[in-house]
Amino acid sequence: MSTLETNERELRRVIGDGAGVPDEEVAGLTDDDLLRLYGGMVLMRVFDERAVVYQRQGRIGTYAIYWGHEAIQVGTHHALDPATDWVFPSYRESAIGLLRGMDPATVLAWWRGHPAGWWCPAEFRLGGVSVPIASQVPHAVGAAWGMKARGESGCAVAFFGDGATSEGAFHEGINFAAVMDAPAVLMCSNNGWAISTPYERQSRAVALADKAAGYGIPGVRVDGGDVLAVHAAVRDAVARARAGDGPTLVEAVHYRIAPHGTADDPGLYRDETVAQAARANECVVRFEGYLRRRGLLDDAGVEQARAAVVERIKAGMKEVEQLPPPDPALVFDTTYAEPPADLLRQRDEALAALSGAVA
Amino acid sequence: MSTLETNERELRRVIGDGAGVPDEEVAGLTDDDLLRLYGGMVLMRVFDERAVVYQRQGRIGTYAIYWGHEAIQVGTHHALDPATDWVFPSYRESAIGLLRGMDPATVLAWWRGHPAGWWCPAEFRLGGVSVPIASQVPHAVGAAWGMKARGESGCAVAFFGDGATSEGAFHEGINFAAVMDAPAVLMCSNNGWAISTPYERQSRAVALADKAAGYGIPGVRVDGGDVLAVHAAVRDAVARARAGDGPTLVEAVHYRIAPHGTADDPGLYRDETVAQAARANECVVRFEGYLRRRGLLDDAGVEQARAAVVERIKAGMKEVEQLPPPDPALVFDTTYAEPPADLLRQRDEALAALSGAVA
Amino acid sequence: MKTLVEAINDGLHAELERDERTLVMGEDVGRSGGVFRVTAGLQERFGAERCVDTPLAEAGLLGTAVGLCMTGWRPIVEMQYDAFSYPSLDQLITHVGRYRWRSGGRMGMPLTIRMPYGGGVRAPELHEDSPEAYYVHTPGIKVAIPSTPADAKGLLAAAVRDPDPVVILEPKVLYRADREEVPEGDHVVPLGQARTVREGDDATIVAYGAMVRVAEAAAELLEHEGTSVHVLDLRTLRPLDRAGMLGAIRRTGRLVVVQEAPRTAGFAAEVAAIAAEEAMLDLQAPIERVTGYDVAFPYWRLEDVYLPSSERVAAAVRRTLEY
Amino acid sequence: MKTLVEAINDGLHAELERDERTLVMGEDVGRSGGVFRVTAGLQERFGAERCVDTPLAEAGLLGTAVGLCMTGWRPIVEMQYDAFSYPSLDQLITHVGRYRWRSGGRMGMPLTIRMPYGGGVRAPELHEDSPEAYYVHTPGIKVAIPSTPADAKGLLAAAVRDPDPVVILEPKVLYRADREEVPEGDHVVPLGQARTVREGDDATIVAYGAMVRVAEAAAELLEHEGTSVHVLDLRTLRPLDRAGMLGAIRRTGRLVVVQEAPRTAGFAAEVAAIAAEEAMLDLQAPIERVTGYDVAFPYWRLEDVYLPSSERVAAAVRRTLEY
Ligand SMILES: Cc1ncc(C[n+]2csc(CCOP(=O)(O)OP(=O)(O)O)c2C)c(N)n1
Ligand SMILES: Cc1ncc(C[n+]2csc(CCOP(=O)(O)OP(=O)(O)O)c2C)c(N)n1
Ligand SMILES: [Mg+2]
Ligand SMILES: [Mg+2]
Repeated sequence: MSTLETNERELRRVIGDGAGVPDEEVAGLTDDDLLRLYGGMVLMRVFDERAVVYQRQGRIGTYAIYWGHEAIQVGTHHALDPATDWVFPSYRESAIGLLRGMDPATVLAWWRGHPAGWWCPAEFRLGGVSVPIASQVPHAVGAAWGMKARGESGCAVAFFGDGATSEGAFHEGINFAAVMDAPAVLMCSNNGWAISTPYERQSRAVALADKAAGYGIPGVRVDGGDVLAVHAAVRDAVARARAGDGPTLVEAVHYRIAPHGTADDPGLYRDETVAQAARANECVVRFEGYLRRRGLLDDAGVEQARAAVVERIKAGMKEVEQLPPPDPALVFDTTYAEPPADLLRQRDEALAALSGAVA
Repeated sequence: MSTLETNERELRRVIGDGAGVPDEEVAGLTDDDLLRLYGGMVLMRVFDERAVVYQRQGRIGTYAIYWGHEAIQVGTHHALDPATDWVFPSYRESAIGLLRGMDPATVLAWWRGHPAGWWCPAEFRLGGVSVPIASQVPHAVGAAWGMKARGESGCAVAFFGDGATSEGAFHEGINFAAVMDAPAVLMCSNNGWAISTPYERQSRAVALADKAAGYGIPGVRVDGGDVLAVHAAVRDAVARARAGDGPTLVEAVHYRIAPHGTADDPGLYRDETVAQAARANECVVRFEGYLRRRGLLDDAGVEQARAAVVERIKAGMKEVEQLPPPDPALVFDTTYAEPPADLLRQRDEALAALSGAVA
Repeated sequence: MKTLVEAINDGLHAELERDERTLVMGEDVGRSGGVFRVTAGLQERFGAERCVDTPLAEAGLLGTAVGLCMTGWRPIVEMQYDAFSYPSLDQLITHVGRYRWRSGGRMGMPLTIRMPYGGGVRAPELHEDSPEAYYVHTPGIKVAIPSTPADAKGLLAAAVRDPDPVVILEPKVLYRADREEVPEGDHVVPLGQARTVREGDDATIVAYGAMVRVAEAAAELLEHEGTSVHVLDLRTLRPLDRAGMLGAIRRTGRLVVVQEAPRTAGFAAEVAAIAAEEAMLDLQAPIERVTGYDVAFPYWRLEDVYLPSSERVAAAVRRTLEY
Repeated sequence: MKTLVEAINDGLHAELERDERTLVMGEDVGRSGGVFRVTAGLQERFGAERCVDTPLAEAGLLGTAVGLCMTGWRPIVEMQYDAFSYPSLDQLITHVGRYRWRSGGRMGMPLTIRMPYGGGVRAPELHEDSPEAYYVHTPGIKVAIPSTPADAKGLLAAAVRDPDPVVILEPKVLYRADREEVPEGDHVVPLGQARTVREGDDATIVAYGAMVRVAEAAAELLEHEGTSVHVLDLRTLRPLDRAGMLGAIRRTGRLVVVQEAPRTAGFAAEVAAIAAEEAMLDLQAPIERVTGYDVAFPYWRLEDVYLPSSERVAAAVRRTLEY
């Protein structure tokens, strides 16, 4: 049975533990590539750290922490060509646009509930932050199908979690991908939890990758805390997609070391010692160890990497705070290309009522 | 990979071809059991034949033909205990109630659009005819879960087609079954077509049974034209369910030898010679061959079996035609236990408007 | 002379011809040409890439259409029947109607969702629903409901060319009801323009879809009684021709609104509310709604009890006159 | 003294205590006690079989609840948020609302669906929707919307004990807004009885849910201007307290209806339509609707532009008075 096989199959892994488990290499990745990956990891990490601080300070609203999910996002990003490939994030990947050059202020504005947090998906080939679980999966599949149907070389990646695999939207989307032979990568971040719901209440499958056979597509499992393993797996999946061989389901297995979000208290539903243990071995630390062992990084390098980004993010937060209150007209002018007459009446009614003043 | 395995795995089969392929036996089935199974096959077959005639005669409306699907329904039925087990049919199994003692008039009334076609699921432990594809799958799972939670021994079977496996409702239902460890049997009638949509446009999976591993449950494939193979497979699945081992996905593989329904013209979308070939070997003929080879059936027996039921069904049709026009009040009195005041007003309004007369 | 089905089929050919970014997708729309033959001939003419038979999954259909829009396509999605569009409501409400807003007005969803709509066809349950209220209440969505072959072609053209998502509900009881002149070639009926079906001075009936025929029949009944009834076909519920509608209401001061869907919070309530907000002084009698009832659509032997009839509509008009 | 959340939690304990056929099911309702802690303590008290953490699938949740009803259970289903109930609309419309009808009135669906509802909480998108129109337009469904802790407990009891499916929309902005006396033990508020919030003679405001507080605030503003406003809380949209509502409208002859949901074909339209049908002669001014607008619910920095405010409601009342 495939379940057993999958179960016995080791998670794909590249980074060793500095002791018994040896470091391996990803063919074709230069030292510069490795440092670029590291730069991405630090950028994402620092943003997440700052965002949590800003939430505590009341400068943004509730926030979905992605501490420990950086390897999945950065490893995937570096396997894509931003000039041709689409990314469809869930709220967990709200800041992945930073890797494509999006201004931190945009992401912070989103979490601050400010229209400056709007972006056009076409600009960065980046779907909007998808809040309804799994609903972005069919979007990625449609985008992949659409590019293929026009003879373009691009592919599309959907990010979603273990909980998302229970939703019909995941199932319908991945099945469309298989049947349409769409150049899509279905990236499942299996962090073991859906808010308070543990994996066992979500699925009885030995591995989520076992679902792939049911759609007639390849399914692979990687260590989600190993940026190089994620990168290699996605690179292969992207190559298959571009070669016209269709979609791949990638299950990145790790553990949610943080609360679900800033409003969540894991103490209510799980034994936090497990998370504490996992934190000691979280993905940025692991990758730093790898780079240090290769002589590509030292304490100074770590400091520099952080310093290089922390100011940008602080500046972004200030930028957002200095924005004037948003124009109330935006409420009415963004839902349709041309607001229907009735909506224009509502607009006038509202703007009159407000006489300009909005908290 | 499981796909290959599944692919190589022969469909479970019991009935031979009277030539090279030998007949086998299902342990525990007596000659009486075999004849009871045959009686069920004939009952279902004759009803279907008559229903098609009645549709042509305009005595019922459009009708979903199940010619060739009798083995799946009868084989499954005989593996269940009507006193404890629930069945959730799709429109394709609209007449499966006959096997549980439902009056043919009830089923004919349903297709005639007459309220006499209403039944209470509790009466025969039989869900209503489910029209929205796959929507009955979670119902069966909930019923199975509900019985288990109360410590009852019953299980529940959901019938659905190959097309239904593309729907989110199938996925969410089967996953609930697995996670809740529900005593459910998911019976997929894979007849190769969803109206005009062939299997290849529905799924890329080598076998639909391959989906089971993705839910961490057993998946089995049987020859859907072999009533004994279906019976044996479902009997095993039911035993697992009763033993507390959870749900099973059964894929019954056959070919839709009839049009989708009386309004469908397969000539528009498929090569009918394939269907013609399959008809020569349809499930009732195959089972008759098996029984004849065992000396349990002869021409007279076939005639008797048909004669035993055909009059019942004809009587049912007459019964329905003799029903008085349905009471308009039924439109208002069946939606709520106690119609809200507004609905009672609508009722009075309507009955006044009609002054009793309805076409 | 074309039936409503032929007119839509003609319109689909025209739109696929006109804009290569369009594609038709749905269950059984390709090889077989659709269960009502609305898409017949498209796959032969434009290929399987532009008339796509999809898996059986409505949320998947609409969800992938969102991605197709992002990559430059203008999908025309068929839902096989009214009630089978419900699994796609989540994608409709959370994404199709919201993506332009979510992108600050920049990423439109130029897709069209069309489906056979409504009752009167003697079909099994869930083949005769009227879901327009779910659609028109949803921000970001436009809703068109043709009542004639020519309008069916013209509204389809407007919908397919519209930069925003449009749901077209096609009264299936009218699919082959009769033939009428349909303009050849390019024919666009702009969204948001009601159609005066007949002029009258004593009372106004506002209707849409199959109910327009019922309203006309009622008007004819009443004509024999010497009552002159004004009949307005809204044609689109959003954008709504509010001025045209209020004009028709003020003209007679008596309003009967007809809707096949269940009554509570249906579109007839919106029409009545607008009249009560803006034409109150012009109204000389209470507003009357003639609608389907707040029940599941009946088994078809009883559907005539449920469906608004010309008699029910005529009686409502008489009540407004005798008031 | 309890908050609305505590009152519902109390009510859930009482109902699970009272009837062993009840069970609570939903995402995160068990171990963690729910994202709003509404189900806190239930799993400890009644076990994991009667307070069930389910997989993340709303259609699966409601679909399995249908099967649970058939085997004698009375499920209380939590949808984690208003907008996350949309994937379950298909099961709601095609089965939950139709099964009693489909069984000739014999197989009821005695289930309760409860969810946090509405805006004003400064949350990310799709956490502040007001979907009541989708629910109340659906035949077979009842809809209750409490505006106070006591009503929240009482309506929950009525819903859980009702033989038919009831959707309870819990205004999340009021979850912890303030504490009030909530009757201990058995407390039932029958469905279909509106509540007079304050008596007045000059104009009537009809509201429900969080809008009741807005209506009260408006009434207080107007009181300082010497205007006496009657405020009615509908409490349930179906069954509707039509007589109570018409009485409140006739009492003053001036009607303002407040609804947070988008305007078009919302429940305020139904209220206005009923008034226009039955209280026309009593109305001394055009009806006013104060509602959310026909747009996606805004990012929260702008939500106050969208949400009906006491000022907007007061202005509408003034318009009806100055008419
Ligand atoms: C359709 C829908 N239902 C419920 C929710 C509420 N919710 C937000 S996050 C979450 C858990 C998601 O878990 P998972 O898919 O594993 O992703 P993770 O948060 O672990 O990254 C839930 C239930 C939602 N956003 N959408
Ligand atoms: C949700 C939904 N979508 C579409 C339909 C229309 N429809 C009726 S039967 C059918 C094909 C079903 O195929 P399959 O599941 O293979 O079952 P079969 O008819 O072959 O037994 C379709 C698309 C429906 N009934 N429900
Ligand atoms: Mg997770
Ligand atoms: Mg099939």
